[in-house]
Amino acid sequence: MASKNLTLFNRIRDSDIYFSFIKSPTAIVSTIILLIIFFCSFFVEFVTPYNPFDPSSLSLMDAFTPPSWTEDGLARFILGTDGQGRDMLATILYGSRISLIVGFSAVIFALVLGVALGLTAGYFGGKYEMIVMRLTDVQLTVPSILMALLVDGIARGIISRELHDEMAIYVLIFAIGISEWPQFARVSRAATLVEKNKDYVSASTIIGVSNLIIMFKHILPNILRPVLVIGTIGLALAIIAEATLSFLGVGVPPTTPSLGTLIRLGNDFLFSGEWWITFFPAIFLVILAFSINLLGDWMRDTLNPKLN
Amino acid sequence: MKRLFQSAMVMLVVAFVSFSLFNFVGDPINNMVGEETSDEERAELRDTLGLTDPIHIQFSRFVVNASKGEFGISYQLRRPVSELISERLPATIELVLISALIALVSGTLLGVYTGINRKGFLSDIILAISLLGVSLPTFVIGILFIYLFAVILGILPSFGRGEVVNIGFWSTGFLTLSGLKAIILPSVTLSLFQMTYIIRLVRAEMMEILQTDYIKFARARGINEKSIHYKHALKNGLIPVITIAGINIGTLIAFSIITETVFQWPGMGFLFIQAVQFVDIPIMSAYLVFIAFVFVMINFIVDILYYFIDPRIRVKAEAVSG
Amino acid sequence: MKFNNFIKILLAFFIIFAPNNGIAKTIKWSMQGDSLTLDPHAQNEGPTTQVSRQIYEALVTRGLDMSIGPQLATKWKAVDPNTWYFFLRDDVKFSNGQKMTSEDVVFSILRAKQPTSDFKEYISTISGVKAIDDYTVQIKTSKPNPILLNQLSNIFIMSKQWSTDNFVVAPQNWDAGQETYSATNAMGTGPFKITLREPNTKTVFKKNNKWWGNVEHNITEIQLLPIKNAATRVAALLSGEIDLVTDAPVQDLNRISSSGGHKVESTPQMRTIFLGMDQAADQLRTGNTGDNPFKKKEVRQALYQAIDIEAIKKKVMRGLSEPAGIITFPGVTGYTKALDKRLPYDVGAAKKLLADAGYPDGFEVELRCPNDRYVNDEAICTAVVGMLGKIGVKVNLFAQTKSKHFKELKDNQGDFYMLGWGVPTLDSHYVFHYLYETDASWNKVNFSDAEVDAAIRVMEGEVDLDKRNAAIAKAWKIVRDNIAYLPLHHQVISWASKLNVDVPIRPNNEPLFRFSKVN
Amino acid sequence: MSFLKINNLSVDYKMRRETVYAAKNVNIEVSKGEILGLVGESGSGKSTVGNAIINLIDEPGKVSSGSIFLGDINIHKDPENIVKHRGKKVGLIFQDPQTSLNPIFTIGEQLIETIQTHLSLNNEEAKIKAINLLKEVGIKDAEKRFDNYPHQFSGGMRQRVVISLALCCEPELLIADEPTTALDVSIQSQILDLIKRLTKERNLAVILITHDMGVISETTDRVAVMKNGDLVEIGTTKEILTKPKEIYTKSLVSSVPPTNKKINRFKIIEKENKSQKETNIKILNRWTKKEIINQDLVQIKNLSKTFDDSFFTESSKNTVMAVDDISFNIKEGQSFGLVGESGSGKSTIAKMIVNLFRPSGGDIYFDNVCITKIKNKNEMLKFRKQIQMIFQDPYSSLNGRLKVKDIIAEPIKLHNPSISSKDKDNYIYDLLESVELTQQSAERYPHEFSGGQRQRISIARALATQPRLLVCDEPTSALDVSIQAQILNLLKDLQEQLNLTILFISHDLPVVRQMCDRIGVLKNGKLCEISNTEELFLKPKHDYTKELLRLMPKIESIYN
Repeated sequence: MASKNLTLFNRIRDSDIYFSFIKSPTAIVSTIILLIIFFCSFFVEFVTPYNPFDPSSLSLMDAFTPPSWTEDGLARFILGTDGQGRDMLATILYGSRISLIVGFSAVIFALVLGVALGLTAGYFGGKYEMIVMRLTDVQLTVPSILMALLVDGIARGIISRELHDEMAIYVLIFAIGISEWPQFARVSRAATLVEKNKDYVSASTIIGVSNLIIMFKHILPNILRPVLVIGTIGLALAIIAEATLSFLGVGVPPTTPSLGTLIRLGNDFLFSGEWWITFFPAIFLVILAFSINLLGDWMRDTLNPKLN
Repeated sequence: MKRLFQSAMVMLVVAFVSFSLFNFVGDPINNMVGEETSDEERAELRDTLGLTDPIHIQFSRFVVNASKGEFGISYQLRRPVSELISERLPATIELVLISALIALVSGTLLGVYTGINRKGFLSDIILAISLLGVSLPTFVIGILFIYLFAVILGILPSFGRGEVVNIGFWSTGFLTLSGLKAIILPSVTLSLFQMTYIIRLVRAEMMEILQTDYIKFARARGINEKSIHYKHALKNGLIPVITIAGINIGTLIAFSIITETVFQWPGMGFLFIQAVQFVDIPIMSAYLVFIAFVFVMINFIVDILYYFIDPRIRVKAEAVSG
Repeated sequence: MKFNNFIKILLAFFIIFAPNNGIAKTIKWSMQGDSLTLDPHAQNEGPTTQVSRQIYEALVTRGLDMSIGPQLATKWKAVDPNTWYFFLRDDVKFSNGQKMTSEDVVFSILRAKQPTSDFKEYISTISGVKAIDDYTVQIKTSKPNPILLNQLSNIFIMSKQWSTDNFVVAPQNWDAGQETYSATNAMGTGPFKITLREPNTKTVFKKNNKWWGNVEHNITEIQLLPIKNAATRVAALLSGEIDLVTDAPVQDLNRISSSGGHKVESTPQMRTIFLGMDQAADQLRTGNTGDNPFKKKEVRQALYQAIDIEAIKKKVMRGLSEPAGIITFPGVTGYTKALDKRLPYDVGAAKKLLADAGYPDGFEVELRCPNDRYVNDEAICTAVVGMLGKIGVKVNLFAQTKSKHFKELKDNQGDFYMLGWGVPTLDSHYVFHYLYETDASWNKVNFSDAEVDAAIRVMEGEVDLDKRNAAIAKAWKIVRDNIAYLPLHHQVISWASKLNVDVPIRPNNEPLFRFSKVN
Repeated sequence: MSFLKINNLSVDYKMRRETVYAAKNVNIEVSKGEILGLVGESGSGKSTVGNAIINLIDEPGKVSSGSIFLGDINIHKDPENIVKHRGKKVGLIFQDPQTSLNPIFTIGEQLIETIQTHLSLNNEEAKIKAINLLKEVGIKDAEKRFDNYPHQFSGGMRQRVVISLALCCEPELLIADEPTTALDVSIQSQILDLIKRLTKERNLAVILITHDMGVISETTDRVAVMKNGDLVEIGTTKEILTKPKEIYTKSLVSSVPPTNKKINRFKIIEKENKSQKETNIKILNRWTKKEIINQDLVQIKNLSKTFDDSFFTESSKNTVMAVDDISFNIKEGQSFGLVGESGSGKSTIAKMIVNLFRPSGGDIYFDNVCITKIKNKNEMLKFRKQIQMIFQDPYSSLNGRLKVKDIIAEPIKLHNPSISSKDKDNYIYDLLESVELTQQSAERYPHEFSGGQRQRISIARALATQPRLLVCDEPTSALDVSIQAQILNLLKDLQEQLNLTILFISHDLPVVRQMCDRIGVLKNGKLCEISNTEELFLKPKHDYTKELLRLMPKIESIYN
């Protein structure tokens, strides 16, 4: 066990990726920032004493407290409070958790769907491939935001309103995921077409390995690199898409605000001097997306897959 | 021909989706009448609207109407959708065209620059900014611009189209100073996100082309670097830009929803977002069909452009036809 | 060479089309919504009336001080409780130059009574209209109507000729989405006429040079530019693109008035914001207890006393609200300071009341709110959610756009909801008739009290003012003691404008541009 | 007096851990009218030297020292100035004509641009010159084809265009970097003849970079041998090929399969190689060795395969006959060679035999069972076990994500699911040792191995199912000649000991001669002739066979 770990560790340490990683300050910094954000968001209960979504713990009289370093700031609200007296930092972290959950789930959904379709399409070819690829074409015809809006609109129409609020987050994940899967399908199909013609696949076929095993044991690991790059960039896109939808008011309900919702709500206070209510969620969102993009960019350069 | 057929198929699929929207998302009758309408009246209305006909007849009627641009009456605004759309079409088209122009021209220029000067300081700056651009949601940029240019500096308008001039059915903001000023912030906001994409794509394309054998061979022949970059590499690099431009315009139309919301631009996106919030199905389905139509047209134009620009496709097509 | 030519052509276009703004006195006016239709009888709704008011006129009207005064009628008299005579001005011309006569008045009032009119119930007591001569009109009511003048102040007079010519004898059928000439065009006797109409984008009013009245304003043009998003609206005001905002967000008032170029005016609005609780249903639609806690007065009172209205005033309304004890406001007959006093904010008492009522652990319910109708409506609701949470009532907030909110409320979908009520007639009857009378159209709490219903009958028929006032006072006491609604506050509205723009603020939020000046 | 003088040229690449010398203190001289062959295996630095002359080295490589004289000018004195000499004084040809030309300009545009870069000619004059050049390099209808795009030319024609581009400004030095490697034998000889002719006519100094000793032998006057960046030996071609001094050169020369005779084994001279002895084949005891019975194991009857060409063109449904009515038999224990140029259908046949493709017509019988008609999966598996294949590209034939152990374990477990883990490991070790790899290799990943070693792993995997027929599709064409010799030796040993039947597919006639008992010659999907190896080489019947044999570069030609 120990030796196995060691070899894995050695493998990582010897790899080009690791070398390139420690040579790239941007990659390191963005990774650290992301780790901090992920940690704080997912363990927010332990990071901050406040729960902004327990209405009984809030006091409206705390509302509009500016950040602690300003004149009227209070030490207990580091980044100040919003119009309902919620601690901004806690609100942002809870919001970021929702954004991240939506982002990750949407990307995973898109990834699983896209890779499964792209892999099988590339592998089997023929009519099936044509249909899948036409489908991606049609899907790409509808840009992501529009697709998400449509899905949301339809969901509003067919799900009852009470259910809709509960379902909103799933609808959102589905909406964003469904608009991103063609990317994964295209990339994994293209990669599969390359891999499929490599001799190791032929070798396995000749040995008698079944198609399913060839696809998932042999081809899948080999097409993961470009898929991961797309996935990373897709994560940033999904988070931004979620924020945008929430900003437009068709995202998650305001009772469980994501970063986009927070920016939308805070936007009303942009001119009134309570800049922190919109500024901090916005800057947080930008830092989050920027870090993911930096990492994705570095991955793209390092793994250097041909994305198109 | 094949292309045309495919386009028609795409349109039909989209038409079917929007038709389904109409029929299966909520009861269209309920959406049209008040609660005090009696059941008899409802049945009568259902009959006159042809909602009792078999589904394929309804669908073909929908297609016929859609091709005439008729999508019924908006549930929310109580006006014919075709009228609403045609009223707001020019605003969106003008915004999208200007944005596409900004995104394509500056994106390509910067992309080529960074692709050629890979290690330069300026390139690094451009790339960092472009990455930031991808990370900044459009609405944040919009708010920032309004705050900076309209409120603090007071040099550019923050909303609307300014003065418009009607030329036939088309209302344009291009012919007045206020119209031109009004389009600056929304179009720049809208184009930024796309521009950063184009920068990165063109850069990657340029870098890849500069690695190819034919560029190396051109170098070996002593062709000067300028010609290599701007003639040999650029022309090859521009081929994918056409595709990008096509997708770009479509995406811009979609993203104009956000920009139009932030800048209160009286276009279709603004109409659409309100329709979504209100579940105003006629507008939603009309918008969907419209977008699909635009995309199909763009794809078609892109194909034609390819034919003219890429000799490999042109010669093949000629060989087949001749 | 080619490019130069292009520039030349472009410049030529500029010279031809560039608007000549030099001399004109223009007010650019913005608010959240736009007029829904220009047909003056198709929709009885705020912005729609605000727009129509500049173009159309009524027999009588409210002045700047909100008192009823003559407009198209110079004087009137009631010969018996059900018969009124109105004597018209003889110098009134429509903006197309045509003279206005009693025939137009009769036509317009009858038009407003047609099935497609949104005013048909509003003036349901009018049973007959007759032209006595060219400038005298007789109006008959089915029963004595003390507030007829109030009602008539909102019935705009159209030209019969114009309506006939343009096939708009009947009001536009709004609900069916009918397209009529009158919906996109307007032709009235008012001080302004509409020269451009782009719904939801831009409406241009020009001075009507044929107006009969004494011109007190100096405005040549008004542009209505609706901006849905509040922040954008404020930004547009601050950047100088807009001269007047008639629904300035309270949180931005400081910023606006400190800009150096703008001023803010506030006045109590004729509107009270309150929460309604369905007291009749056996089971809450969104509850978790299987019954309806709102049936118990203790529960309603507990909720009342759990709301810290001063905190809402200070933080949410920035001081711009008047906490309310009843759903009516100063200036309305029947209002008294004593009635308007609230029960004290007392969380302890509220918890006890709740426990006494049998809900020591509280209950769950959904609160429906509009998010674009009242000043900070959604924020008030959010605050209420937090406050009720402190006494154990778990409230789930559902905020949506006003049109859906009201429609669903009308469809009896709300357990617990926010509503605001104005009194355009400045008489308590209006409130009781709509909110408290058994099965009244907006009585969505299903309050029902025989004594109140009886008092309402008195209000409608009693011409003896003392008796009538006594009935009003009694009714108010009953509903207040019953805690039929949870009153929150009287809304204060604020208008913000450039320093050089003078548009007098009015409690009903309706600007009267004929009294406005641009310096 | 030599025209080109390379003095002490060093090129180094700064890598992440160390600096790699791609060339170290290389001294080469070339005179006008002379063709110098620069030979070496992959990674020897031969291309680096070629590129370094005009400073066309990719990042992060750098010329770190040395001088290069063209006549009297030290062109490396001022690196900026080298650009002026590119094309003007020095012409360069690359390996792959498919990618050397800019696809979106006509060849005329590319020619004129190059001409006008260096010579002050107007469009008309440049065009005349360009057309003359095209004629000179043997392009028919030069006036017409002047306006064609590169993709409208065949591979050989394209390489002619490339040569015309390299020569259009009359350079005095021509560097040809593997100019014929991507081309078929018949076209290769034409291009080489063209280069030889132009050398004479234009009195060029030529550096011909190649790995092919046959080409060296037939084309060059002098040879420089490189290894790992060092110049090992330089001398006249005859000297080097017949009396090499250095041990490396000796091993290189002896590894080249002779074209004129069949030898039993290749002599491996390289000193590092310790196991000269016959391979110890441990897996023998697991092998149920078949009696050698003089019987056909494989029978191919009227085999055909067509491909839909709609893949390439949109509308028209062209079909391409990749394999056209081919029949042959292979006897058990025999090794059968299929030779042909690219596009002759040889790989397609191989893929049909291993059941990767379904034939469009005809049947394949294995052990008297028609395997093309089997539908049942389990039935098929039985034959899968008996027919295995070795591929051309050692880099793509192993899944880089799996350890060697797992790669070899896959067929073992599939065909013997009940095997114990220990037995399986032992079997894997035995297989590895049989292909001369250590047991430790099992724990490593493919990227840690060289091309030759990977090919060994490939063989071990193929042997794991104990097949009777081994299909080898160009198993050594991607390998350096010395490695090729080792792999070929290994295959021979295995075949002998395990009594394997081998179908050996290659474009390389000398290799086929060494490996096979019988040979079939393919052209455009048709079988030209089949005969026993020696008969084919000594008394070819078919014209095409004769042509191939005539054009095949022969290392022995230097003796004549």
